[in-house]
Amino acid sequence: MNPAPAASRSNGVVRLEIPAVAEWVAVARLAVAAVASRRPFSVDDLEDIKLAAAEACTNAIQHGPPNGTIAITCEVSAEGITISVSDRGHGAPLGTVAQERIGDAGRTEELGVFLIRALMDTVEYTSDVRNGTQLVMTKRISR
Amino acid sequence: MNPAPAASRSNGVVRLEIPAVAEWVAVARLAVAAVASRRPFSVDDLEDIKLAAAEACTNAIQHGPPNGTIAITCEVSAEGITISVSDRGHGAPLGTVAQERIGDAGRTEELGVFLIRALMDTVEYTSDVRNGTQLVMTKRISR
Amino acid sequence: MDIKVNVRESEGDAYVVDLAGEIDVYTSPKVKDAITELIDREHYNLVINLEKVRYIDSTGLGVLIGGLKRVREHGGSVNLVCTNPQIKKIFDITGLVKIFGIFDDEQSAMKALA
Amino acid sequence: MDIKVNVRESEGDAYVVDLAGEIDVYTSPKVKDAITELIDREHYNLVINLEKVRYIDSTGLGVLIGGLKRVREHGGSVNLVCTNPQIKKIFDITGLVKIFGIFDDEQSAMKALA
Ligand SMILES: Nc1ncnc2c1ncn2[C@@H]1O[C@H](COP(=O)(O)OP(=O)(O)O)[C@@H](O)[C@H]1O
Ligand SMILES: Nc1ncnc2c1ncn2[C@@H]1O[C@H](COP(=O)(O)OP(=O)(O)O)[C@@H](O)[C@H]1O
Repeated sequence: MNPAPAASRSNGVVRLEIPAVAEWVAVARLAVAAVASRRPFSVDDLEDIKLAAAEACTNAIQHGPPNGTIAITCEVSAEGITISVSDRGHGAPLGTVAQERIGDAGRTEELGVFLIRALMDTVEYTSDVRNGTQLVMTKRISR
Repeated sequence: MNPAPAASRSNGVVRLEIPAVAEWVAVARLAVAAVASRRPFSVDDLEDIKLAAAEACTNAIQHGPPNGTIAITCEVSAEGITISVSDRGHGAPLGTVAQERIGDAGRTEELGVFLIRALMDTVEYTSDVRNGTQLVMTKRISR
Repeated sequence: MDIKVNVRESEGDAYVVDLAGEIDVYTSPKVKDAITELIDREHYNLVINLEKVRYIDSTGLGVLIGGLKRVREHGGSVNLVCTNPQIKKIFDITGLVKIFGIFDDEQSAMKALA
Repeated sequence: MDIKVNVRESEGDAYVVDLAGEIDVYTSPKVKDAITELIDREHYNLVINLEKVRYIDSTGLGVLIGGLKRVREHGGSVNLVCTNPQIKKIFDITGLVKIFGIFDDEQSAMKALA
């Protein structure tokens, strides 16, 4: 937690804002993957991060307010990446969603949040009327 | 200039903010290229847009204030793309830079602004002490 | 960042849907349309070839699941061809491997339909 | 989004610098270091192979120009191998085609050094 030496790589914060429209999700996932690929994540982890970010954007489009925008913030450090995805919607009782395990029949509903939880190391939803819905998720660089 | 029919593709605005640090320019150029690739630009035009956006970021890093951020806005329409790249620096007498043609010896200096002007359809610099330096450039979809 | 969809008839009333590219919230309606059209024309034995698919999200999975549910009502089935390890992983994580037949090549997927 | 640099000795005191990847404001210092080191060791006849370079920006061009200027002071030269049409276009637009020898393959670039 000491400040990094001046010559080390910056712990960069990259912000992105896209219209909450299906067409732009591809831009968000490519940008997030590009940010993550500046750190030594495995190819597998990069794909996980890309998909999780895309699922979060898709949810913001499908469950957030119409004609809105989605704000995505990526912060990288030596440990990994933290991605936050926010919309201006009122959210939903997200605390309990998609926590269950897969039954014998496999999973066919609420796959989005389920995938996010499966692919990332930590996932936290906050949602209130004033600030909208925010999903903060992290992925650690594995060594 | 009439409003687009509701079912048509959105004239999207995508905003990106990166630290003014060399490492992050690749993220900006990939994101800008991803935005542009949602419209029917030729592969050649996409490469031009990508390089012009990157040159603008590189200049913001090399000539803008240290430890700053770069704000990039992309707006697409049926006609093409408008990209703005801003830093918080005081700028320079940019109006006259890199307007000259290539001499017999080829060009070896101020290649950045020269390339931006050569690759894009319109390029406009504004620069003042209050708002920093902003470059707005456009590329039309050729038919 | 786009999807190509190609539908072709195969042996014994089976149909193959070739997909190439990325299946996401923007492109999956195109995939859905192709599958829906086949089912509306009463073709219930489908092979969906994902060999050239580089990316699939939950909306893409949802389209495949929706197709499977509909053909099953008519005693049909959907078999997938999938070799990309990242995409296989998604079917694993979600447990969808238990629902779909997933095969390494079209021939096996076809044979298993019968 | 990165650059690979490989330096190897070739015929008649010439050196080849193989570059692969993207040359931009972040990666060009690595290219500059390799070229500077060769020149510091008094090697003034260089072939820089850009066949596997997918992208170059003005800082990359600046590094190549800087290298050329230095070797010329010693009667040397820098020949480039470049086949990517997008990159060739950048050399065209900037008029750098008039300054560098640009060749379609290493053999020709090497031959022209002599
Ligand atoms: N950004 C969001 N805003 C509001 N509700 C959300 C958001 N993201 C997820 N949810 C809620 O979580 C549920 C599960 O989401 P998901 O797993 O993607 O499945 P689906 O979208 O298919 O219902 C959604 O139905 C919705 O109620
Ligand atoms: N964002 C900017 N802020 C301040 N000055 C700039 C900016 N972009 C370009 N310039 C000015 O324009 C000149 C030409 O830029 P460029 O063509 O990239 O060449 P170089 O950076 O190698 O000097 C720079 O030297 C600088 O004075």
